[in-house]
Amino acid sequence: MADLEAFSQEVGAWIDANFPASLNGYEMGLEGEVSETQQADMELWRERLAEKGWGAPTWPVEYGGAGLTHPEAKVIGRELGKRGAFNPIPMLAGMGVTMVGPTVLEYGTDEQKTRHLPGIASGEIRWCLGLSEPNAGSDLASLATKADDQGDNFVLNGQKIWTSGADISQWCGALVRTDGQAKKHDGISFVMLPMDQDGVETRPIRLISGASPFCETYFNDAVAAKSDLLGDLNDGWNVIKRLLQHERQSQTNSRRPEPEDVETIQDTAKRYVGTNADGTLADADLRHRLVQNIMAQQAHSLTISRITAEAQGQVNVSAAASILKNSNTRVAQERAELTMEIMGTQGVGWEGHQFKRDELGHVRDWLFGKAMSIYGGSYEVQNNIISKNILGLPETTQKD
Amino acid sequence: MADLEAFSQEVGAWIDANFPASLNGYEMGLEGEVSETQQADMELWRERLAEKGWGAPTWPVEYGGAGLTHPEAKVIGRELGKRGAFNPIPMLAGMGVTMVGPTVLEYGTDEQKTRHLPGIASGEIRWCLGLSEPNAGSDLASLATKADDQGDNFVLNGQKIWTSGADISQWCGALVRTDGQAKKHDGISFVMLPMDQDGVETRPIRLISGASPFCETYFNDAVAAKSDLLGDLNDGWNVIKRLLQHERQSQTNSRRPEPEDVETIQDTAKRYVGTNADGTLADADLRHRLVQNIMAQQAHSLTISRITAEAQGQVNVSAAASILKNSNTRVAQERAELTMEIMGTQGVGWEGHQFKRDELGHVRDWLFGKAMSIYGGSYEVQNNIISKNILGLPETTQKD
Amino acid sequence: MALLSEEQSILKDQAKAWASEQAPVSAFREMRDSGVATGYAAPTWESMVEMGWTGILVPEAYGGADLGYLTFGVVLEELGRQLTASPLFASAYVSATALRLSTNTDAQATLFPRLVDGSVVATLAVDEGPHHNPSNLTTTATSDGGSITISGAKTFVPEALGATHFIVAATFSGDVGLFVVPADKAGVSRSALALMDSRGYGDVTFDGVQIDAAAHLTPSGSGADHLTAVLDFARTGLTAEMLGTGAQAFDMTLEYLQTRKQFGKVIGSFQALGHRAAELFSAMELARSCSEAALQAIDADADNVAEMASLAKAQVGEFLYTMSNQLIQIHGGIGMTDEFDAGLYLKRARVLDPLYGNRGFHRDRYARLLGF
Amino acid sequence: MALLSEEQSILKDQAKAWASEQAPVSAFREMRDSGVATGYAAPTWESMVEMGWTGILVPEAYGGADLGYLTFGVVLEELGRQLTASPLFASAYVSATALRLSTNTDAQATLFPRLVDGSVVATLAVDEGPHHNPSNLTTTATSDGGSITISGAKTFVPEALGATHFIVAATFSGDVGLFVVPADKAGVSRSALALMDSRGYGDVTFDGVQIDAAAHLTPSGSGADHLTAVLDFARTGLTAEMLGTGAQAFDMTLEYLQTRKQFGKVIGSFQALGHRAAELFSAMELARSCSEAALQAIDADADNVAEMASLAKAQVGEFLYTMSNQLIQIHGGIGMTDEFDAGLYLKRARVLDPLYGNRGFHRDRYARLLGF
Repeated sequence: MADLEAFSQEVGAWIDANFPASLNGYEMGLEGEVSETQQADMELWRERLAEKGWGAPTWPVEYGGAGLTHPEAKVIGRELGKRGAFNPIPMLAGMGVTMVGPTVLEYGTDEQKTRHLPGIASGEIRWCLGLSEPNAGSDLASLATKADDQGDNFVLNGQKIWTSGADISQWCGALVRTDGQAKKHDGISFVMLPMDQDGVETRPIRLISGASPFCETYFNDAVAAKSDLLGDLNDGWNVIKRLLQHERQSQTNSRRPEPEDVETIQDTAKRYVGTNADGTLADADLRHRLVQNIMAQQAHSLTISRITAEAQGQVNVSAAASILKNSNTRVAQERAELTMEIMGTQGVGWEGHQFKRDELGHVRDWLFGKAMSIYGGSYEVQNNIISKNILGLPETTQKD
Repeated sequence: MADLEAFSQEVGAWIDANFPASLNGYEMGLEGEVSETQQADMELWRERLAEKGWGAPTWPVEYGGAGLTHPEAKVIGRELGKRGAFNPIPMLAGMGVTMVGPTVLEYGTDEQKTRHLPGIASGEIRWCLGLSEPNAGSDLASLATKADDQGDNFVLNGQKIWTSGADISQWCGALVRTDGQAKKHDGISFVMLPMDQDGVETRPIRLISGASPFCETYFNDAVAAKSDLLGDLNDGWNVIKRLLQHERQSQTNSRRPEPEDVETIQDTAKRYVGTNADGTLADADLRHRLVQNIMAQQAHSLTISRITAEAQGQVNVSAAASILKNSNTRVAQERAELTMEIMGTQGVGWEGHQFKRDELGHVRDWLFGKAMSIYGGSYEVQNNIISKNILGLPETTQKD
Repeated sequence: MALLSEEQSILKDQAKAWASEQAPVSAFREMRDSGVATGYAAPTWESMVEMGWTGILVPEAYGGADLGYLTFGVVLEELGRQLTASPLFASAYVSATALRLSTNTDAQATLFPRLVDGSVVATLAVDEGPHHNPSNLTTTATSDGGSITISGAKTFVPEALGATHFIVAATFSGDVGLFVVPADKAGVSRSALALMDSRGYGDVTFDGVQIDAAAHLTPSGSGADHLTAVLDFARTGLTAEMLGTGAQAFDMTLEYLQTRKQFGKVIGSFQALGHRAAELFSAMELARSCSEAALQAIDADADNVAEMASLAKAQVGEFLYTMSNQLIQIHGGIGMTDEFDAGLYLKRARVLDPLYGNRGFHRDRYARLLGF
Repeated sequence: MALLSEEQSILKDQAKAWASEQAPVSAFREMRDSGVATGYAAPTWESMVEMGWTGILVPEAYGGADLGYLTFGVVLEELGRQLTASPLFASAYVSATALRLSTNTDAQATLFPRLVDGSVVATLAVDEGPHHNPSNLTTTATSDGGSITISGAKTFVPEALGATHFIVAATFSGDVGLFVVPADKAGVSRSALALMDSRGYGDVTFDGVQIDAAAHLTPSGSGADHLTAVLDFARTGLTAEMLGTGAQAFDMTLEYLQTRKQFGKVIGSFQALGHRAAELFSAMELARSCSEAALQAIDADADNVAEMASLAKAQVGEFLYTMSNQLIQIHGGIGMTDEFDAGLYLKRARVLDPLYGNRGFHRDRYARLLGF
């Protein structure tokens, strides 16, 4: 602990000295004006962080990391947060820092690590993932994109969907079928390929909520070098299972605590709906449903705390992940519906001057939030997992 | 219509002349004091009705019925109801009038009809049904009670459960396995046997709600004459499917409209919970759930009316029966829970002077009502039926 | 469906065929993407007028067919299935109802024929804030003997952009009144209100608008009762459209369950989804009974129209709420794309919920009507 | 489970082993069928005293172990699993809490040691009608200087038949007070209240009962606050027992799903039932978090004990409500028989719901505490 404290001070001092003042209060990922100074400072800040290896601080120094422990990495996050600073590299690297990198560290050859990891850790190379296909949604293993062995290369043909950021990424990790004769889980491999080639075409997907980072990605004789096969040939299913665990891990860790100055839903309700003389919400029917949602939200938060405590600080997501994902989905989707109901006709606007920015934003969030129960293992798939893996009930309808 | 009106008057006049005055206001099936006069009059009334063939008015005259049409039979029911009179025979005959009789009419030989139907139509012979077994609940066809062919007789061994009224019935219709080698639906037969024999033992079942009409029935070398095989040998599954349709039909028809002077649940709520100054229920949370239940009850009633009207008065239960059964179950079970909550601690009593008769009665009804979603095709089985038979979705998990 | 008369059956078939061929959801999408200001395609509306649907509720004496509310519901259901956008409901149903229930025979004589021939497109302007609250109107109508002055601001006015006349609910000498205000009167201004279902809603402001006293639709009797009845009839009609929208969402979902394969099986063979479909179907059947019974109650001049309207709006609303969410959920990723129609149904569902009072409003009202 | 200390883990194992071997649900059934007047078996209670459970909340100075509320919750959960009947909760938890939170050190010195050794069995008497309503008490305590007179009628008093002392909530000079009244005082009368969970509830009447002024547990400070705190601690402890009852119901159901065959398969392989089990398990985990966090809030002397108590009572109550119904439903016919244990769990669940406020009461209270 004493060491960590010393480390905290060291980190804090470095941030104070290096975080560009122009980026104070800047929020990554939000729209808005960015000045030229800010843009230049952002690049400067990225370089400084990358130099320290703090883009992916737990990775080995030789691959662009800082070789730090997880508690030390947490210190960096905390010290950044304290100062309103941030680490832009995980976002710039797309799926690189959170998912591809850790999997390459585990399954990659030394040569692959040397070639791919530093670009991720510095935030210079953005990665996307080509996993789902139009006819392989929850049943990922039924994917049809073929990779033909052509000497030094695989040649890929097929269509991927929901490839987030495909249109702006430099590299892609793709799940492909390398053996059409084997059982469906046994003929899959994980390859890596550059996006800037003739055989790759991307098309952004418009969602019910509007523009989105998702794309359809078409492979027409796209080329992946055999030296970019990750893991063994036809062992891609194990690679992807591990990669998806990293995804869940990152989802659990990336929860940003709600800022305290955000209006509570009950205060929003009082503002739009009004109160009775005794201070209770004027709409008793709404109040009944609202309190249930708030209680469910509390129960969810307390469960995260409990599971973290039980694991003595080591978040073991695998056991509880499905319960928490579904509980989070239920709470958030219901909350979005309630907020819409609270806002009344102000809550169903699409555009225009009559609506406040947060009202319009809420409509888009509500719509986009419908995906929470679909992506990353649908609500139903999570219940299959709980039923089978946690409760030990036989599953007649699904292979894993 | 003119004919029916004339018939109504005729029926009314007969009832006026023959319904014993001492039975006015008497309610069958309710506990309470019965005077000797009433008991004698009850027997007299049963005899008079039986003589007219009105115990089972649509059955042929030769088998104890009156050969009437269904609309005419309804007239009798209505005219009885108008006068506070009633028809005791269906209750006295147990499963005879509603289920066994119609099935015998359809599948029985002339000899079987002559031998069994008149006793049912007169209310002198009570029937029970031996269908379910401890290891064959929703999956009725997996029944294990064996019937061995021994010349003129079958000899039965096995255990039945939920045989309603077995301890007070004279005859039993039982589903038995007559071919252990055939596929499970193909080795079943329907036999009829007298209950008063050494090989039959009955044991009443105590339910969570207290005493019940249900029994466990044990066959230890019980004898059923081959002349009492109903339908063909090993064709019992078709016989029972028909019989269960009669059951559903009778459940739909026997709905007694709620007397208008029964307190509504909202008035009960106001009495126990109190009201605000504006007349709304003091407990807003309860009110929200209560109004939903009342609305669901309304929707259910309106659906019965609509389906009846669509069928132009001919209730075709098969299509809508599963929807209505589940809807009825949901509404009734929720209503019972709400009533319990409304009564507070007065609603959780088991016995004793502190509780009113209706409070204690409600507890038993609430408990007994838990069976609504289990018997006669469980809630889950009804959803299987809707999914498969109405919506045409493939059923991977169940044979019919 | 309720037992339909032959006439109703024919109209249903006509509406179904016309809507799915001439005004299907793809036409609505096209209209949305092209940004038509009125929120509907003119030819769609002209066809409806031609088919005589604008006269379904208008007495024969004024050129209508007087076929009743259940009949109109049959048409609305088919339009709801295809998300067909038009002022039919606002003008030929809600506004025609306001006229039918009016004691002002002069206004009837003037307006009914023009509602039928489509030269008048009228719409009811009642809401003033984010929540339906017709018993607390702030818009005022004041009389100076000869003429009436209307002042106030209305919002969430359906078809406000294409309307030629507004039927404005306003307080009036201690009561409430409904007033017919031509859209081109001095002092009337309107602006588009772009809701997510892409129709022609608007905000409408009445700035000391002078109208003739003859424009008052309830010169005698209780104006508040008049407004309540108009709203109850409107709520009931709306449930027919909502039911159609939900029924189409159900049919789309059922077809997907029957054809989409995952893990080597059509997904409808997974019992959890099969049971969910069974629950949705049951909910739809129960909701349908409420909607149709409410329409029949109006036609039968029953005394429980208010209860039935609230019952139907709450129950159909609850079904549509659940169904529209499951439409997306069961379709999975494809349901999230704008290219697929599911989102259009979901968005429409959430805008129709608050119109004339949301589920909670009607549950509360129903309880009050039942005395608790 | 929350992260337990070694001490807590040992106690949990001890409680689990003892309850399942010495006081299992079959023992409760036997007690029920034999009609023991007090509603519990004396040897059960004696064992608990012997094991020191009566001292878990009692300060060491008075012969207790002062192990805290989470620790007591660990024991209550195991007792809830077996439906073990005893006055442990009423006396060693609720009454001990009333004493702990009291400013009356004389009463503490007198009563704490006797609570520990089991010679005093105390119980809180608060409810007066069919619904929990502690802010509107009609029982009165009046002082004439030297002594205090208690008058009023209490109902739904747990363990009333076996109690030696009642802790009576009554109005007292513009405030509320808690008063220790020996059961054998003149003017105290009690009668059995036979609820469906077959415990020793009673109605208790206080007819001008004279007690010493020293029996007043809140001679200083706010008596109403004292009562509220005692109730919140009681509610929280109750959720531990309810959670145990629900957890056992879940385990019974899961075992049945894993072993009962229908249509040639264990029924847990039917996806609809598998998903239902998943939902129930999730609900249990979420409810557990609320219950344990509420107990920890008490131990940490947190300022949100009231919110946490209402959250836990509502959430655990909702889980137990659903779980007890599904216990019967999934067991089917066998679940309906009195011979099987499911009914005992269902009945217990429905009696614990109204105790110290039902789900609706606590949802409403939680909303008020959050200011809406």
